[in-house]
Amino acid sequence: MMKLRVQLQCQNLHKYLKELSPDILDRLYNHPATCLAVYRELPSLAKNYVMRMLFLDQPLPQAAVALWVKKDSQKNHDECVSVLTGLSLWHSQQLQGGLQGYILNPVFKANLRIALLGGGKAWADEGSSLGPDRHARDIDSLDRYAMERWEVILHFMVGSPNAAVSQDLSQLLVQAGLMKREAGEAPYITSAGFQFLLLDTASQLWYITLQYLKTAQTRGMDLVEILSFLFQLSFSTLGRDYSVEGMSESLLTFLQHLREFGLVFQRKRKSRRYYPTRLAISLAAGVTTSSTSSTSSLSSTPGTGETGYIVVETNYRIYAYTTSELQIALVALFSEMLYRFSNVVVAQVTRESVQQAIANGITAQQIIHFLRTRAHPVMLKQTPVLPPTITDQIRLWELERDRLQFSEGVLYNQFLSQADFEVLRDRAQGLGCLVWQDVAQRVLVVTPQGHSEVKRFWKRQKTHP
Amino acid sequence: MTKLWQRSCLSVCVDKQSCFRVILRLLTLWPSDVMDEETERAKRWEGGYERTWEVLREDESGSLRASVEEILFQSKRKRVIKSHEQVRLGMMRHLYVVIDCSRTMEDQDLKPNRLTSTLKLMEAFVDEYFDQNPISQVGIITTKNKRAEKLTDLAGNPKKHIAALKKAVVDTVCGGEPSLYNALNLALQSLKHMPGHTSREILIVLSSLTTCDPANIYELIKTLTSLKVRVSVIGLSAEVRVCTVLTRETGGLYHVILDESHFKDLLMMHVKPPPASSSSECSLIRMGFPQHAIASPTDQDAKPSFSMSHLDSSSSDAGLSLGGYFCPQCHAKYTELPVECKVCGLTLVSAPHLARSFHHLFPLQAFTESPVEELQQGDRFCQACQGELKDKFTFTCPSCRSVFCVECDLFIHDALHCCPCCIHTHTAR
Amino acid sequence: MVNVHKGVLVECDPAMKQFLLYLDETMALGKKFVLKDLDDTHLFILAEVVQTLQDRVGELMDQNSFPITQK
Amino acid sequence: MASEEEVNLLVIVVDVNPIWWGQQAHREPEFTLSRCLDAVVVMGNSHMAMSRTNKLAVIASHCQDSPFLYPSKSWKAGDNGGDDASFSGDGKYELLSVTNNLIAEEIRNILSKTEVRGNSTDTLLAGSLAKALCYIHRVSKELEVGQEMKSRILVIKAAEDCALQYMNFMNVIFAAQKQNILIDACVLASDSGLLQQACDITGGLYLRLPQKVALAQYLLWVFLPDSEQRSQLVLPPPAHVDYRAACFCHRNLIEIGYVCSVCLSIFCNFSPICTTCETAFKIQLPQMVKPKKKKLKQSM
Repeated sequence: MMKLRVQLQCQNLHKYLKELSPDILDRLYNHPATCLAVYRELPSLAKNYVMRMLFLDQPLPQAAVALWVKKDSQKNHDECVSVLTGLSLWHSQQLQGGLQGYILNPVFKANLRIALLGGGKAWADEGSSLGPDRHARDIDSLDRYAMERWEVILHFMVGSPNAAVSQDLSQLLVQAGLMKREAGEAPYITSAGFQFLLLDTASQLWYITLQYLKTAQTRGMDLVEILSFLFQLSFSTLGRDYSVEGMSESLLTFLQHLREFGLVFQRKRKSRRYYPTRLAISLAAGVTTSSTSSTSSLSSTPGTGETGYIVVETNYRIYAYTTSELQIALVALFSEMLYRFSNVVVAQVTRESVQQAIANGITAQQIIHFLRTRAHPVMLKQTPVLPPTITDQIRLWELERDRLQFSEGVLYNQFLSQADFEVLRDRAQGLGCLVWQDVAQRVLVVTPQGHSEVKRFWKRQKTHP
Repeated sequence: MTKLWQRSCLSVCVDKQSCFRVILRLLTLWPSDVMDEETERAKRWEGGYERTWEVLREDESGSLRASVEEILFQSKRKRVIKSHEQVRLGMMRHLYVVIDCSRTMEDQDLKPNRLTSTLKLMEAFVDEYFDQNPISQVGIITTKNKRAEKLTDLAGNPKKHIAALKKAVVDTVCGGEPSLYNALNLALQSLKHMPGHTSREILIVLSSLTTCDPANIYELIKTLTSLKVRVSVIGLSAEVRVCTVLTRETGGLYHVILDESHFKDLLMMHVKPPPASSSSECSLIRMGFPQHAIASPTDQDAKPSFSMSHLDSSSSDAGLSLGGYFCPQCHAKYTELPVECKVCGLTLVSAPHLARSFHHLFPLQAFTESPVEELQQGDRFCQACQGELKDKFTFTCPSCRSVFCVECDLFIHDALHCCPCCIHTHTAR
Repeated sequence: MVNVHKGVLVECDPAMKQFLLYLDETMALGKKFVLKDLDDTHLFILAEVVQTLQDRVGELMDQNSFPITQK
Repeated sequence: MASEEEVNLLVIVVDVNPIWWGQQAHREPEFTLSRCLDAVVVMGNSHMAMSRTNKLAVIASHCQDSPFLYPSKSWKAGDNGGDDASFSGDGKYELLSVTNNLIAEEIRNILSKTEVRGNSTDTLLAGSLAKALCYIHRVSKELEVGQEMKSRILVIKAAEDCALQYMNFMNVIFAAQKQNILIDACVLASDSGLLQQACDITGGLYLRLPQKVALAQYLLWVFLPDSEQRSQLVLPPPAHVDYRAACFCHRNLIEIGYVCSVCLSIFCNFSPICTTCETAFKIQLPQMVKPKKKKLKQSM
């Protein structure tokens, strides 16, 4: 009965990396691609710090570093220092005069230098070693392929009959909490899954990737190896082919998974070459947007070649210029369909339809975000992109359901003395189970979980005053 | 009191017997007297929209695309090519802007209303004016309740004007009728003392269809003409006879706005310096080019000092500062240029200020248009932006024969004012 | 002597509280369900009525809303 | 598919004047044109590495021409380069290695093909800047809806100013100022009055290198941060800018001069006829023997 709202949380890369142990980080920094990816995610000021120190071999006094910024930007400086230290990109080191200094992590420094200026060994075998590809793919067909693959996954989630995915993938979706499987039945979508559908592609991709990484070790994969490969992929050139030469067995399995996600194109399972798609290349971009994904991100599907298709009018009508069944299904999650034409559907946002969506666990914010990120270019020209009446109304409809907030509890009243009340209240507070209190009336409410403990305490209190 | 032409006609019409006669006069006078056939067509606002569909042509496949692209291209191209070739310009301008603040300015046909819209556009105008005419001056006059008042005196510093305009947006209450006579007279009082080598101009933004004047305005127009004051009018409502005469006699321009963007275009038209009248005097003006002295904060001997321009201003900031521009003649200090030295009267400017107006004096010649097919397939790149030439036409600089795309052609003439390829020869000016 | 009740704490705006009190007084749910009126924004009620109560509030909101769109 | 991140375009203009660099090779053999270009490449790479939306263009400022080193006409970003030779096969980020090879190739072309006429040691920077502005203008027109772009130009200047270019240079500066484009200048040799003004007017940074060999480090240290980060960092103080005018007759810098009211030419002496526009001036006090000493009637 108590509605528990599952809010889909999208972590950004830094939060994820910070949770890794320092020696995994050090191993990660062994690959230039990872260094570049990590570097790109730094706050802009920190990027400059790294650049300033990249070609220095001596540590810099900390006091000198602190003088790099103006006084009024001290806060940004502190943030940079904590980020750089947190990711162990630099270390403190004692200088000769006894001063504390900073020096960049030598592994990171060396590999970032390689990424910038060359040297070291090549990231991946390029396809040219295999000779020209007779079935070479151009960018357009790669884009189409990537979108098709990705839509199959989304279709699978909404239960389209002809969408099938591999066992691994459906398991991943269940583990990610986006789908649920009851014994013997096909998995079905959860409330988190609905929220997932409304995210933009980049965020969806990043979310899935993070979930994948979490389960990677249980699959017996080396986290460092696949992370490095992922970053390497995201820095590769669209439309080029790369060779699978020299890839380990687990990496090849990973490649097959990526193939299913639509991140790489491989003509046949055993094909010796693969093409990264725009999804893979925009993965790193997705990292940035996902940090702000729920609110401000404007980007629909960065780099997927997809433009927005939704027009929202102030009369609550939605015009979706799309032929994709999936997109129509997504719009239908929170609106009533009115008309369907060959290239456009007309839908209406109503109180009932929005409340239905909210009952499914989708938040008003997510609906608005969905409309905003898929807004038609014509809509993008106006500010604000969506008519404020619509966004406000959708929020109001959500608030309507929140007029009452219930919390189970146990009420204690009719205390004989103020002292008795206070003793019990303090005890409940100490146990962290106090929900509500009124000192004047000597009433308090505790949670059901805390009730037995409080009751025991009170009995003891009465017998041994 | 001079009533407007239209108004007076109407009042005559009340007299039933003469009504017919007046209408006859209207019919005979209006088209021939006020405007010729051509301008009338342009003035009818529907004119621009007449039979617009005739421009559209379907191609063989029945698509409108080619036709629409052509129109888009033409609209890109639509540029004022009437750059006056080596006409002497009035580079030192003295301009009074008269803003109508009568009751009619409360009309809401411009958003949020005429007054606010006008004042906002005027801020942009002042900015642009000083950008293009760095050593010129502007003053602002408002007129309402049959009176005219100076909002700001003639001065060369945009900040003061813009501050006054910003304040006016909040403070001004529109009311009564404007007075053309009083406003012109007030402007004339200061303009007539301006030296002969400068231009004397008045720009009126008139919203009301009536004016309330204390004396015969036609006498004043004669005086204005004799003093070579050029009066231009931008009407917010409709064409008014007295303004037609006023602008015709003084050699100014008269336009009535269609909408806000047209209003802006019309205002910006007055940013460019007008051609100087042939009879205007020329002279060499003595000017100072002060150096900017920066006193480093570490310098112990540096003492803050007052800027002369702050002495009379009642503004709250004390005007104490370390560095500044020092008049080369009397060493008075100023924080901003251009300024007229309060002590010795020398005009102080910086060299870039003068350079800003050079492009008016040496306008870049128009590029010649030619079809893209004349170029070899492999050479279709714009020399300036390296972009591929995709449009139907290319533009060639007549002196260096370099080829440019439409966008660059526009950019070069509107902003850059010099050919990016001609500069590569040492003979460039 | 200290009294102990099991139930549900409701937090709501004052207007909604008045509505709940009204439902309580008129026995709209077939019985009294408010155990204690705590303050302007809090009530303590019987646990079993929560679902019905939510439906009643939903009905009220339905009555108060009118279709803003025409089809 | 508008991106919320704004595009950051950096145009680097490198002075490759062969005469100056030829002399430089004799003066300081440890700092040659190739060293300078290396530094430019490091700077460009660092800029592009910072963010996916960062863009780069490099223009060589030569004696008679300002060719683009990157992007070249034939190569479009995102396009499959096609020539596999451009891959260096080491651990460098692919995009960067493509860029760098392209720059190297173009500069080789330019230096081998261009013949030097005359022996002017001054470089025609105004032309390079004008091209840079046109390029920026084009890129800004090609942006998608909702995308914004910040752009700046970094000039790495070796040879002397060309006084003849004053007017064009000024036009370019004002165009840049109007488009909110910063002009930064890193000067290798003697101070450049024109660039000082350019930086001051557009709000860019001007720096004359104390040590040429450390060019790369200076570039990364001072010029890499964009305007937003610059507001937070402590950077070299603004240079002292000489705003005195040069008279048209002798090219002397003057503090008090005479300006023609018609064409705004500046003269250091009073003359009865303007040499630029051939206007005869009305002399207020013709009986004066030395009109120069007498103050002209001032406009009040």
